[in-house]
Amino acid sequence: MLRARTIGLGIGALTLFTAAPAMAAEINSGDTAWIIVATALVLFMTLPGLALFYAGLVRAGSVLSVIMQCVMIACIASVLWMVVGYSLAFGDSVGGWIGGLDKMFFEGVGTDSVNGTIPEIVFAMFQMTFAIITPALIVGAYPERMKFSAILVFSAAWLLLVYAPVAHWVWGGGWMAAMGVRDFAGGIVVHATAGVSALMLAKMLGPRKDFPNHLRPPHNPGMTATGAAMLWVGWFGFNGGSQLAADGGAGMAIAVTHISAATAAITWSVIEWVKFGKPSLVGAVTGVIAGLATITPASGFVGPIGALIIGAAAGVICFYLVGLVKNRFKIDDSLDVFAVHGVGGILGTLLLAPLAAVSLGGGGQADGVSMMDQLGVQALCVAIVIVWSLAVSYVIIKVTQGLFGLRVDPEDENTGLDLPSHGERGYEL
Amino acid sequence: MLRARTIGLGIGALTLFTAAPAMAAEINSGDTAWIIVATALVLFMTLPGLALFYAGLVRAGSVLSVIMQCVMIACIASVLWMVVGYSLAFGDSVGGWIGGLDKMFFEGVGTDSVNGTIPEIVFAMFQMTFAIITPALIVGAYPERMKFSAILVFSAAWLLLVYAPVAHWVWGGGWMAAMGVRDFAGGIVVHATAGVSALMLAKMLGPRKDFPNHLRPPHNPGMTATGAAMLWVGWFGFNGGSQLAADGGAGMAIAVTHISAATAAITWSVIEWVKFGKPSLVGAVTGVIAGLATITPASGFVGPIGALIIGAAAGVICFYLVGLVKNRFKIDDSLDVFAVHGVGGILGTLLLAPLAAVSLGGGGQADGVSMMDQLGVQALCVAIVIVWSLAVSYVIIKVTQGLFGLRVDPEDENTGLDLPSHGERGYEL
Amino acid sequence: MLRARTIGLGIGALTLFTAAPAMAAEINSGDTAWIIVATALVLFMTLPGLALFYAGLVRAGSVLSVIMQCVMIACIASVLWMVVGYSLAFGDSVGGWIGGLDKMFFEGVGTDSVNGTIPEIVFAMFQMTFAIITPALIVGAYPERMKFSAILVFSAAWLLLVYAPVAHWVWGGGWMAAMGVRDFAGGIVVHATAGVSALMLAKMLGPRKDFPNHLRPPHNPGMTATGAAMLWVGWFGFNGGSQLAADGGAGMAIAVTHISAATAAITWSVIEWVKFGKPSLVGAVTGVIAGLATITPASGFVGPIGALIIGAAAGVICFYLVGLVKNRFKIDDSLDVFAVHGVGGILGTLLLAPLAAVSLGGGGQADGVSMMDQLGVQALCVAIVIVWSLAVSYVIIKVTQGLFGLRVDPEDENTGLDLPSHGERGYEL
Amino acid sequence: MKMVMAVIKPHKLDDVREALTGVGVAGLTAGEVKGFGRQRGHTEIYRGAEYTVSFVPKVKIEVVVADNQIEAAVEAIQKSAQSGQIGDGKIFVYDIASAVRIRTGETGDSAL
Amino acid sequence: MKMVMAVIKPHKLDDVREALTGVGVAGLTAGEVKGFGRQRGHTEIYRGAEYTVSFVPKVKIEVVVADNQIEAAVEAIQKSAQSGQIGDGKIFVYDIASAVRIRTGETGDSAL
Amino acid sequence: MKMVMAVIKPHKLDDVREALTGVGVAGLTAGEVKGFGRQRGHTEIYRGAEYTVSFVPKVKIEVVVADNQIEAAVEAIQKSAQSGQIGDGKIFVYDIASAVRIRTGETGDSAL
Ligand SMILES: Nc1ncnc2c1ncn2[C@@H]1O[C@H](COP(=O)(O)OP(=O)(O)O)[C@@H](O)[C@H]1O
Ligand SMILES: Nc1ncnc2c1ncn2[C@@H]1O[C@H](COP(=O)(O)OP(=O)(O)O)[C@@H](O)[C@H]1O
Ligand SMILES: Nc1ncnc2c1ncn2[C@@H]1O[C@H](COP(=O)(O)OP(=O)(O)O)[C@@H](O)[C@H]1O
Repeated sequence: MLRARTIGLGIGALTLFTAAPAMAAEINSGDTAWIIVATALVLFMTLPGLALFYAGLVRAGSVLSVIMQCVMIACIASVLWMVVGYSLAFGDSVGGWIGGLDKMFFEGVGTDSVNGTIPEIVFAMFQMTFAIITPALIVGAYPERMKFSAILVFSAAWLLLVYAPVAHWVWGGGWMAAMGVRDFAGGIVVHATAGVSALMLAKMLGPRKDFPNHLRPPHNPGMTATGAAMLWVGWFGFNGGSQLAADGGAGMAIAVTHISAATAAITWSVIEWVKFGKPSLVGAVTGVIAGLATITPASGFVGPIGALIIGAAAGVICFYLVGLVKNRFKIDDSLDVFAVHGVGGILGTLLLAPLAAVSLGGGGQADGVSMMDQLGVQALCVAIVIVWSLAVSYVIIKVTQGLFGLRVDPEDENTGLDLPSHGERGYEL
Repeated sequence: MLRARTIGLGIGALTLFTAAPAMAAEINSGDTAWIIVATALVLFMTLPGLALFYAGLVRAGSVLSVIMQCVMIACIASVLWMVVGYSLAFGDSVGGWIGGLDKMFFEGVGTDSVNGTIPEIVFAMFQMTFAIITPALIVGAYPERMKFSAILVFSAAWLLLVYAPVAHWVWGGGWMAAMGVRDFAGGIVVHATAGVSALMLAKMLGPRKDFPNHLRPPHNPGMTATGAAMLWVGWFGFNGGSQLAADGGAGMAIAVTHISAATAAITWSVIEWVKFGKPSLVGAVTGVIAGLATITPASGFVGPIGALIIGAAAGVICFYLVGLVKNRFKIDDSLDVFAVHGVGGILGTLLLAPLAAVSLGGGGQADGVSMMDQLGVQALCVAIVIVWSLAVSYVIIKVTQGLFGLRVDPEDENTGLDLPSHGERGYEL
Repeated sequence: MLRARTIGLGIGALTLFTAAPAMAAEINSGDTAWIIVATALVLFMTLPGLALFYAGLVRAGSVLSVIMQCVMIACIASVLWMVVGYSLAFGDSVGGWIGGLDKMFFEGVGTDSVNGTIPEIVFAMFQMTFAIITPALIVGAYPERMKFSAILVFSAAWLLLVYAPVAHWVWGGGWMAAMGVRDFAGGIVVHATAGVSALMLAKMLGPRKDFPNHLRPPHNPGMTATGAAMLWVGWFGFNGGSQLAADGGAGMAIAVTHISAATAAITWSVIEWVKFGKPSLVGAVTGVIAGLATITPASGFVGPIGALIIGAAAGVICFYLVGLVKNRFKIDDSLDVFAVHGVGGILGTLLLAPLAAVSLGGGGQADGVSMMDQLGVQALCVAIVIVWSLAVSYVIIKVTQGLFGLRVDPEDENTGLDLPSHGERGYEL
Repeated sequence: MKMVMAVIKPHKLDDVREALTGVGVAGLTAGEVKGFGRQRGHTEIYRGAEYTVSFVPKVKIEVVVADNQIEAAVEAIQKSAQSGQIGDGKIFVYDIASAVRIRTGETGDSAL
Repeated sequence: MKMVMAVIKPHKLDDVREALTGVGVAGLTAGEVKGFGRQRGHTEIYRGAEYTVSFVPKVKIEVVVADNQIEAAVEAIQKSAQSGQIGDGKIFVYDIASAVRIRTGETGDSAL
Repeated sequence: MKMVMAVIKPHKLDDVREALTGVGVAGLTAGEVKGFGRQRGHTEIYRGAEYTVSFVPKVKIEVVVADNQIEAAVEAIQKSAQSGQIGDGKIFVYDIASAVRIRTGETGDSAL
């Protein structure tokens, strides 16, 4: 219990030690085995998981462009993370605001450096897969119309200017960690940052030509479901791996993750069944992703009953937000990054405070912290991160626009981006 | 050797302890790491593995309906398992017949509860993935013609009334475990129950309109092969994970699993080559699945040579059973759930008695049990489970039929189920 | 550090012990968990990874034939490996040239045999997955035109006559290991052997009818990218698993593997962007594979900066080799097995000598060995293996040709191989 | 010589083919098309909204027959493709000036 | 009765359908085709080389209209399918001898 | 003006296109179809049983040519599509009443 509780505070707490000089702790081979595999699982979430999830939702003529965007963002984020991103997030803190440059090029992260009970290089790689998927999530905001060069520049800048600082604040021993914010696997750091930035980018980029009336349905929902299933499986690594150990805490994290996903999918399907007379596959798997995104920050703090509640809330709220963004805000956040990830991440970040209650099977609040206190910290931190993400994204987008322009030629938008942007076609059957 | 042997008795033996108050045993991080990953692997078997395997075999107009059935069964089974299924299977035994309600909502399964050398929550989640895939296997019996509502009701009832009791009898410390039945990873509990229930449901539902003469070939054998490959990889978790430890026993389980799969595929292909002049891909991967299903109950007891024999037997016998069910019995068990899984599971359950022989590289019989004794126990238990599954399935189907009706509108059957049942189409290329 | 360094010598060093009588070492459950999972990951690389990667590149009418070739090669290699291949590679060495027959049918490889800190059966299965993927790589040399029977005979003979001996020389305690050659995860054993044999086979088989002018573009680049992503994830098991332990060495191996893949993909894409005005998805993922193949031999010896250099070199050199083989040599190595795997493997084998430098973050040279000495050993060994692979492949192909003929009927080549060779079609949409 | 072109419901293709061979037609060509007509399209669900898809999947058949076969062919198609429900499709007939069998170069009715 | 067959750019299909219904056309049939013409194909990239693909994706529409509708129909298509750029496509018109509605057996203009 | 419609073996498409441009034809439209004729279908294997598939994949080409080009076009297709084996396909010719180039509104032979 003791161990699980301590570590149950999540990466946030653990990485406080990371920043400190390596402790005498010894590497545990079981924990290491699990986090290496979790790293592979989170990479699998982006490639091919997220790539297929998104690619199935667009028109056939743009299927490859979406996959290509995910692949290239993954490559660039990987190299940037190694060169400087990891150091900005997890290097020696400069006043709680940003990590120093001491870990650039993984300097000092050798085969014998230790983080908790695992090699630091394993921790750094695990974190790298988070740095890959977060900008890749935003791909859903701009498919079928954004210039490839602009996408890459935006993603690279965003990783260093939005993601890395927020990761430092919350997980890297920064000022939000010091305030006691709880974000087990990335409700704030991953989903809120990506979700609200996606909304900003979609707004500034403008809608697809046919939005919202003549939209074509997803060209390959089976591909989308395949990607969603891979995301589901990979999420065991995302949330379970954030425990940084192979123990009961990791087990509970995958349990609540799974239960939330299943519950949200059922909820979403029931709403569709009532509303349209039948439930759709794309709806069900969108529910799965909403449930997964929403439990993410909470997955180290709540129990199975909390997971049921979070899953149901995710299903209902994300469902209605999808419609709201499209029909009320008239923003073409094409694959609903904000409504599903952004809203889910924010929701879970807030709900974890009440649902950590021991009476609901949760792990309880941190010592000496009341539920309302925790909720206040959660709300404050998530609000600040939203503002930060919107503001910095705005600046990055404006600069990118000035340098490269954001949109492709309208004729290319008609054809689909595969041929004009990548010289390939998706299907030659 | 000692450790491997003891645990080599499989889940059946181990879970005897589960029912008892938590022992002073300590959590082993390596074992825990492996079983968490095995849990992810078995989830991966259903989503997307089984979903793709089945979806590629139907017509293009029903591809999404099959995936949707797998997704929703997974979601419902997950929630039901957490709410009550796990408790029925692994709660305090009520006279060996059924588990009590003490573990409902994973009550008492916290981060610090232990099962053997792993956290009980990890054991419960590992078992959940079995509870997901077993009703999902039955999807192969009724594609392209069964009402979605009826499918969900049948699957939910079946999980609680067929699967959970049998799991309790064999693995949950129930009366079959007490008799010494051997079922390492689910020949009886998973494959026999699902296989014979599928046959019953296919019979009661009636054949597809064009059965057996105007059947359309699989719309996407590459999708089927992709799913089969995922099932193969995931099966390492299914059988290897059933060792509940990362040791030589788990290693041997994956070895025999793999060898049986490969041998059965070769056997099936040779038969086709001789009979039709060429071997097909769908045939080869069906052989893979037959080999995997058949080794499942035996995978903790036999050695590499036993695996060769089991694989060859699976290839031959399942091949002929497919034809028998279709042409002789005239039952449209559309994707051959009975011939492949049911027959495979039963076959392996029986063969494990002779093939456990030490002379064949097996682990030998249990102390003081002769081969013939073991064979008798195996045959008796599998027979009882067949009768139970058929009888209870019959009742569930009748009730479902009364409440909802079983079949879709004939016109919808012509179109394929994607549009009428889910408002989507599979391919818009 | 000590442990990581010792094991950092790779399988080559470790398996010296394997050949010796089992040491008193104890099984470590964390190491075992990792290597079981790595085994699953490497199987996943071939099925479905490599199968999809290759199948997407051919015409729609041959998609299934490529998958079928991968499946059947996997099955046959698995059985052969268990029957005799493992023994030839890792049995008691006969003078350093070949393993003895003492481990046929996994004789003596029980649940309690140990190799280092893991059960020997786990080691044998891990190695089996390498024996599966290596002949399967060659599938890329001959798609759309080679007889299925000839493929199977060639692959089986090649496994035993080319792969098993070379594996023995380098990893099985053979004479190259004694010379101190370094090949962490298979630059020589896997990629060089397969790559040059592919070139020989492509040359002897002759080009596809439309080569090189009327080639059809890949029928499904999204399938190819999906397969590439699976190869990428699985490669964590390939290279990270070759450490045979869950420690910092394994962590560093996956780090450099990942960085090389990302860097090579970026490099390839930049070349295309400059040359054609846009980067393609197939190009990007071909870069990924080139980066992965090239780092493979080096992944236990170099650090992150070495990985950047290897990745960039892989991107540039493999890119130009693809064109060279096609346009200068006029050899229809259809899916570029030689240019990507062969060249990559050779390149990495040579580069690891300078890049192991401690100043570049590498692990340094072996005790008492200078960089130039190591480079000499590397060059000599890789040269000998190239000659061996070419010569033995030549003989196998000639014999196969005499027995079965190599090419299918020209009319079948027009149609695509799915129907004539396997009685199936890939898509019925 | 006349071309009979018909647009039918996809699952009727095999019935139509059998009916046509029944009246002595030796060959035909079929293709997938999308139809728009009285039978309105359907709605599809996508993330909480319904979209109207105007086109319905249909199969188009083209059969060239000798002048004396034309009535039998049209009747065969009409009977076998009929389900009585909206969207059963159309048959159009038009003149063919000449026909060639590519393999042999035969022309006229003997090319069919 | 006349058949109006047009080859157009794929993304113009909905506009053309609307234009046709605007002039009273009740039904049409569309299918995917590949066109070769003045609008040359494109190059595709494959592993360091460029390949020329001669065909461009197009949509073919077939509409049978009564003789008095023919001009309106052709004009509707021409206007709605036009982008002014090469590759906009063609309209061909030819005679239809007879038409049958499969569902009812109606013939002539009332079959449309 | 005449329409030349041909059904050919799929892998002959490029040869036919080249032959047609060789005789001065500037454009054509092609599509995938399934053919039924003397060349019987094939059997497919599915889990221990064989099924007969009646249709064979074919490509349909449509080329509208000026009246004076018709013979050259038919001959070009016939020669280039011929393999001499059953299933090589058919060429059908019929009248086109008028043609329009959508981009410019040109009509008649200059629309081609
Ligand atoms: N005027 C037309 N020209 C070409 N095709 C037509 C025409 N009218 C209908 N069709 C085709 O016939 C199909 C059936 O027509 P529809 O009006 O839906 O039903 P019905 O024939 O029973 O009245 C349509 O989907 C379309 O493909
Ligand atoms: N002679 C023809 N016969 C049949 N189809 C043609 C013919 N010429 C052109 N087409 C079709 O019309 C399309 C557009 O023609 P193209 O010459 O590219 O442009 P435009 O019509 O603007 O001059 C072609 O892609 C082809 O499908
Ligand atoms: N009467 C017909 N009407 C329309 N298409 C036909 C007709 N007869 C044959 N075809 C088409 O021509 C193709 C080749 O015809 P087939 O009889 O197989 O060979 P061949 O032309 O060599 O005698 C068929 O697959 C079909 O698509």
